[in-house]
Amino acid sequence: MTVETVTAERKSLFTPFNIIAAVILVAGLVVTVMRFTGGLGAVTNLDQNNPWGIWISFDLLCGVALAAGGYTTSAACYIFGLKKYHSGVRPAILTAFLGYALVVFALHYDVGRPWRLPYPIFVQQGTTSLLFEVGLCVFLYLTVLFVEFTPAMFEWLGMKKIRNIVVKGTLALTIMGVILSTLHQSSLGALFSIAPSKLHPLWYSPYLPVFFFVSSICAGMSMVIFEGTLSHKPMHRLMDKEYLDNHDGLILGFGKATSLVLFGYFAIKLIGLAYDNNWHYLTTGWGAWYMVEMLGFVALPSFLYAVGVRDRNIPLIKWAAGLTVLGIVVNRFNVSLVAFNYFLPSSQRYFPSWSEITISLFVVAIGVLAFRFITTRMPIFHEHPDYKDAH
Amino acid sequence: MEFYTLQDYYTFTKGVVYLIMGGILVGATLYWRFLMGGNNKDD
Amino acid sequence: MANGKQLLRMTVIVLALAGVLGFGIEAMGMLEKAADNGRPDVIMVDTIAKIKNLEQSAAVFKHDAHTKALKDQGMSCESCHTKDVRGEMSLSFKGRADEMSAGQLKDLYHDGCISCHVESGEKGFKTGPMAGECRSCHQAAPDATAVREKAGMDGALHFIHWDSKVLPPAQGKDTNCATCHEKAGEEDAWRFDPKFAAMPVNEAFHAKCVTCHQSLAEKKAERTGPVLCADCHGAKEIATRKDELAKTVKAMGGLPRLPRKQPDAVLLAPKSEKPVETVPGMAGVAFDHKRHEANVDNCVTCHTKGVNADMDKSFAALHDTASDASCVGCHAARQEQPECAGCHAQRPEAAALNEASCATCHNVGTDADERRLMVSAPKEMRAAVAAEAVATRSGTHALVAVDAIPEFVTIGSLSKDYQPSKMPHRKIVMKLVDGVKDNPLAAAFHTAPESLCAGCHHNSPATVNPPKCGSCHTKPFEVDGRPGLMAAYHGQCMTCHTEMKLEKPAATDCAACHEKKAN
Amino acid sequence: MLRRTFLGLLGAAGASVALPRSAAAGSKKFGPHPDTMGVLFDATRCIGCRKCEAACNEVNELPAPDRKFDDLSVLDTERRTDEKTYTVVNKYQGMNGPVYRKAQCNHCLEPACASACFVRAFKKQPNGAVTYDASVCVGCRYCMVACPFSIPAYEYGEPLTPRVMKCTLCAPRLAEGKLPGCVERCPKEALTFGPRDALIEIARARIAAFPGKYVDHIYGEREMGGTSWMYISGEPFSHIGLREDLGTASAPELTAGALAAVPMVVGLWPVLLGGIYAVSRRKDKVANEERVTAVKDALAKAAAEAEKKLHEELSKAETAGRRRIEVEVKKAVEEALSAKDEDAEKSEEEV
Repeated sequence: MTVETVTAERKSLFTPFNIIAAVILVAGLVVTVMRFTGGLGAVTNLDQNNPWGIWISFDLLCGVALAAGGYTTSAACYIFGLKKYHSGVRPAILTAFLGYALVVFALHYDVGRPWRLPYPIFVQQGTTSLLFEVGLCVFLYLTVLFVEFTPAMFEWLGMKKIRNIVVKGTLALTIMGVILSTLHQSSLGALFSIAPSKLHPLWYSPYLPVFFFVSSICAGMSMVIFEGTLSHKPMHRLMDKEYLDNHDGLILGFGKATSLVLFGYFAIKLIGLAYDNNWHYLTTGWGAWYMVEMLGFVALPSFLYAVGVRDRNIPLIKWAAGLTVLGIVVNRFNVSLVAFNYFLPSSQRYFPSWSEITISLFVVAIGVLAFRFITTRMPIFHEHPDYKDAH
Repeated sequence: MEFYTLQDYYTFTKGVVYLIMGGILVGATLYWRFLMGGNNKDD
Repeated sequence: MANGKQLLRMTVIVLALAGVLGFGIEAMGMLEKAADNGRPDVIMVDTIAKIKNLEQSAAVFKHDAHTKALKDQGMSCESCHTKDVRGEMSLSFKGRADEMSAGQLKDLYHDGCISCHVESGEKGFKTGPMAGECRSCHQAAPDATAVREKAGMDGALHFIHWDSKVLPPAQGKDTNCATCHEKAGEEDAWRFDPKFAAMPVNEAFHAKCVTCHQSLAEKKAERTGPVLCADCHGAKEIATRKDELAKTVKAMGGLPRLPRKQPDAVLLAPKSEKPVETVPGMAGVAFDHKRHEANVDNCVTCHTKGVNADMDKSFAALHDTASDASCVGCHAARQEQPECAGCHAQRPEAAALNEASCATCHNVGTDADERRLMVSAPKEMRAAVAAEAVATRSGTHALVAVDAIPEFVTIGSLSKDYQPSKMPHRKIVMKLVDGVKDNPLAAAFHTAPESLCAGCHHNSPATVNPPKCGSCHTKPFEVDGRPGLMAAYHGQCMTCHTEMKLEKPAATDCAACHEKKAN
Repeated sequence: MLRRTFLGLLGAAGASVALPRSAAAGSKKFGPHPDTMGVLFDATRCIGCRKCEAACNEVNELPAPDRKFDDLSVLDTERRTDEKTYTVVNKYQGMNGPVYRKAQCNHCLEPACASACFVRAFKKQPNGAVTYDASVCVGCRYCMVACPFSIPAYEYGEPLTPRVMKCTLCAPRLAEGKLPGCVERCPKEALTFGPRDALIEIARARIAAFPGKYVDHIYGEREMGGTSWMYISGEPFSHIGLREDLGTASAPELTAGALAAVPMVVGLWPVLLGGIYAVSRRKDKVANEERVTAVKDALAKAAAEAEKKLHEELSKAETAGRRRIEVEVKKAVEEALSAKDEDAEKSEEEV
């Protein structure tokens, strides 16, 4: 199968996809050079009031949230014993691994001295910082994800023994993954709990960590559905019968679960609103935007999921997944950019520069390319013939 | 040990707690194996 | 259930709407604020609100607009307000009675307003809303809001009333007080007259003033007062009136005293019918009533409860620094005017109430026996004693001889980056003198000729040879609250300049006082 | 089930976030170090001469400004601290003319930057200064996000060695027994340097001496848990660019709840998830066993039924066979009896 794929690639080297990817990569490399010669000031619109831009909002916050599919899927399969989702685990783990790897990669652009990224863990530990917690968890979780991903690699490389050793640790790895994810997903929200005066009260809440964690579950599962849909077309030939047979079942099951979790998310957001008595803000412009987020990107997809599951309407579920993913992006942007520094005059607010967007696209493009590289070579969407029924 | 800021106090206590957390993860794995590894066919 | 495509379309629509709402709402917020033009004549008609919840928002009624329209259309106040048997105009809307149901009130206003609008419309005039145009009157967000200043009967306004020939003296009297104050000698009968007892004060005033002004206008009297809301309650109108009256008063050479037989001087000291054995602890105060009359807006500035009510003569009431109605409070307020504030604002020890200042007022009856006798002395004697004490006050400020004031003082003890400052000392003192020399209050309180010196040379006995500043202001940046020498000089000069509203030199214009050293 | 359990537990963790606000950490209190120094800024004294800015620039050897320090037109636009300026004076329109306010690091008693820093680059020193150590700084700029006063600035122009820049309270000068540069240069002693406790006393005394001149509040006495740099003013503080909505909870208190939930997750999640795993496996096993038994039962039942049926069939067949035989026998017997009746009767009895 591998051989076939490679020849197919060679035939169509100048596909629109490849051309766009190439353009983004070249532009990204140019900006990279600018970043590391001219400093952050040369390529970003960041300033003294707005120290975090889209590299944090999109690449870090959204990246981590959307990579939550890894722990949700593996937990569902290995801990809750929902074996029918087994075929969805590997793509989800791979997406998560690439997602986190790219988060770390993107951080090299954003932090001032990227080679010091290990400092918080190995040199001087700022244990009171939520960022320390995030950093430690991301570091550990990236390792866990890598180990979880290795069986596919070892199967591809034909290293049976080591593959079997790793597979034995699946349960421990999965539990580890859930713990670490719980911690850093919620801590990303808690990052902002230190700045109640800077974040608009509608988005600031002592429950921020809970909001981030619960919404990451929605994001992860929706991303599994959404990403499955995206990869379905170009990767169809790589998918084996088991994957395809189970795919609709997975979508229905995940759709149902996501609908329920979104409902819960909506409920706790409502509680947060009541807890801080922020009702009066709802009539302001900020309130309108908050309602758009809550109704358009939480309540609506929850309902669409429910309808889709009841009617076994797979396309509707896929749309709902897309909407949820967009909603999580909107939420992370709201917390970290839109409602952050809300009191500043518009002239002092941040808007990303082209080069910042370029780097974000660059990172995404690398992710897509790596995903394609790996899925076309390793047993991700299909089971390795040697390990049939191995679960 | 005397602390003059909450910050220093937390740095110390959190440091200890982080070490304990590492211990818990290792300990939980070992204990799980001990618990599940018995001869109880009843499971 | 519904199929996917329909739901998708709905989603798109909802999202689009939400988006438009989100971004448009701020513009909408601004729209709400736009119509905030305060008018003194806006009356929100919400009479029914006292009986039950309103179905509609209160009706916005612009009284002056109606008064003018009626005048233009040759109609009178009687279109809306009836006159009673005495010929006095009722202030409530024609036909209104106390015991009316909500429905009756609604009909009364609707019929009254709309029929009139229709009639004047038929006559070809620009008219108001008709039946069916509910929102034109019942506005949830009123296009105009009520902003009313207090009408304020000040001394000058009072004067043009009691001095007016249009209002003749009452029979057998010299004054026309009775025109308004129905019981002569009880001038604030306003509030105590049973006729007005049940009325809120503002209605009582309207019933008195507006009906009188209106009747005078109808009688085509030589002169009358305003009937439009804005003329008494509009900020602009009040300012214009005050300006004009001030000119008149100035032309007359000051406001004449009110012909009310009030005393010229009063002895503020304990009083008793019977002779007392114990000696009161504090010397009495000779109060120059006449002078104070000229310095306040009207009698109730001090007689807050009305001129016939007993005044609160407690220590606390008369020495309350925070109250404009107390002696000390009012004097303290005078210290805020620029001529005084230069010294007083930065010296807490020069604040109105300090131990040294007691004797400035409390100086009648320094002899204990005299004080004891005064307690039971007849009113006339007390007034005479007070008048005598008042008469001894010079009213002009005692000053140090100009020659004794050093002309220049060179401050150079700490010059480092700058040349020594050659301070025009005499010029500065003379500026202070200018501010106080005609001020009887200052004259009374600045007891010694050197008092003015203490404005700067504080914390030492007032003398023409004060100690050097550096003898107290030694080390800079000490935490005992006493500034170092440089900060003391800068603080003294700059604060005084700011408080006296002297714009030059600017506090940051260093070279204006001391040139920068060239190097 | 999984999610709801998560929600429940995390909800409990979240609720604890709101609890530890008043007391610092449980019953423990951490006052400022007795040697904590500070500066009191008196807005009624400041004249906006920018001498403090000049002094700061000099003693910290910062780059020369774009416009000279004696150019006071700079004050017309509001500025903030940046990587070349540790302190700025801003002009505000007060009720009676302009009012000036100096901005710089407030040297919080519980610094948000220190609380936020994941390499402990910031440290509240016993003498009150919040110092920064560039040798460990990664450049994540979380300190800038965390600072409620928006003070730390970043060298965005430095490609490889950017630092976070902020006022140091002139910690090196304090060590030499000197005053902070800005304080020393203030011509009006609008700045007073001293032990923080003493500064609060001074501020109280000034407010008491001139009740009409000052707003009765010392900004920084309690804001964000208290700061070393404090302000008194004749204008409401929000009019001179100081936010009055910061609250009194210090940064470590704000994050304490979220941080406290971390070890709980580590402690309980393995138990919870392991439990769920065990339960779901046991369920599977039970279900499996039940299935096996059911199949066995079904098989047994089927077998039994088949046997029964067979048996019935057999017996039926037997009866039928027997009957047929009987019939045959009868026939034969009848045939025989027709010949010999008595013999036939005997033979029947024998059967």
